[in-house]
Amino acid sequence: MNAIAIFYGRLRECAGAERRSIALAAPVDLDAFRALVATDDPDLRDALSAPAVRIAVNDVLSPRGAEIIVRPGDEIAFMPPFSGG
Amino acid sequence: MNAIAIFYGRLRECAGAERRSIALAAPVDLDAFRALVATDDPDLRDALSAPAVRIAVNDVLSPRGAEIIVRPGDEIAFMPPFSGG
Amino acid sequence: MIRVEAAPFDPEAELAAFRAAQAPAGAIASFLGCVRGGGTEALILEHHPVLTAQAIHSFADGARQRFELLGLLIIHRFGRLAPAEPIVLVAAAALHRRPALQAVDYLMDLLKTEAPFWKREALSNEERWIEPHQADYAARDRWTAPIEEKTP
Amino acid sequence: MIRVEAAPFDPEAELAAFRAAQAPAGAIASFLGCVRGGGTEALILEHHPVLTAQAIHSFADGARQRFELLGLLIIHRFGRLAPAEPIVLVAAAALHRRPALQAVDYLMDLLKTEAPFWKREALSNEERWIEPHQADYAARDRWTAPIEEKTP
Repeated sequence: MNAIAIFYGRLRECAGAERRSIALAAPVDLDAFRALVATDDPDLRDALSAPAVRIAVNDVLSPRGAEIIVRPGDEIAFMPPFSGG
Repeated sequence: MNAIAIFYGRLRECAGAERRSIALAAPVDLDAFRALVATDDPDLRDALSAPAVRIAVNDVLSPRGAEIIVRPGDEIAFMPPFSGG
Repeated sequence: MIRVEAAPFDPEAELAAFRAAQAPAGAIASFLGCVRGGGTEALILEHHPVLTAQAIHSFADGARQRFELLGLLIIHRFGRLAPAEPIVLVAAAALHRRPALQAVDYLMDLLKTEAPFWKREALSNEERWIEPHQADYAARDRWTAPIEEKTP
Repeated sequence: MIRVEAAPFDPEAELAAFRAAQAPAGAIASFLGCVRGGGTEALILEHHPVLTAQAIHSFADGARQRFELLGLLIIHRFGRLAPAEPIVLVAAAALHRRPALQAVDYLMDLLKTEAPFWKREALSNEERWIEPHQADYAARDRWTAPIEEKTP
């Protein structure tokens, strides 16, 4: 089964795509998921790991610093700093 | 010659008139002028003497607490607390 | 632009004209004060024929000194106003939001306490003079610190 | 009323409708943010299809808790906007001016830093992502004190 990484804002530019589908057999933590998402792309991995990046799991915003487990079937949004108004 | 006292807001109600013309032969200080304006009307005299009352001499606002001399020909505006907006 | 006038005004039309008169400004803050309902039959505003406009011009100068503004609009009525009628409109245009918002806040505090207006409320069976509250003077006094407010 | 939408809006028409929908409110504060001129060809705003509207609703709830409000209007666009086009309109109605002004100030600080939007500026020869400045975060942090702001 897969989990989906969705990229917003300049992270989409870093990833060169709006989303990536990642084969996932079992739950992994966020670090491990980022490694799978950014295989062979250390710049993207760094960008996804920046402390300012907010994460949403299945359209629910995770609190800053929360421990996140990614399960098969999840959609994980990577969101750079918000900037409305 | 005369000096004119002009009353604004509720001071006009206290005075029962928009203005009073006061015969004045020589300059007097504000206290003396108030006494002339409010002859036989201690309520009006108190109202004119309240610290919140602002004074304008010939359409120039006097700074709070300034010493004011009233000269024959002057127009002295008595203004209760401002309340715009 | 500063106007002290007896005639009613259309606040949204004024805001549209104000916005159109700016180069693309980024930020426009505004405040509109209207006569409240709830028992008031009318609000009667007196002004001073010379000092009122003078005072408002000096507040506008103060706002331009304190805040980086691109444009300023102040309209204040006098006379007899019915419930819901606009009394005062202040709008400030700036490149950024904070100076625009602060300028409006500043100008309203001064208009409330330092502009020579006197107002009374006509209720069904009496008239009542309205004076600023302590909170209004306290709000004004927030601005008496030395000028150092120019925010980016 | 809260709207997150791609279509352009007419800010003064929205303000007129908002004012008409209030009982005579006394005080209406507003803020309008527009695309600045000066080299920008367009501002491109992305949003999150679920989280953006959710976040703005939660800001509105926070504003209603903090300030005595009678009504609230928030409109925020996404998509590609030309110079001078309105991006965001916030308006707050209240009995008194300070809660109305503070609510607008509060909501703009949160929209700038906590609403899931991402924006980039298209210049003549490049595109540039825009993120909040330190001053925006500092402005937001003014509101993190415990809620005790209900002013008369």
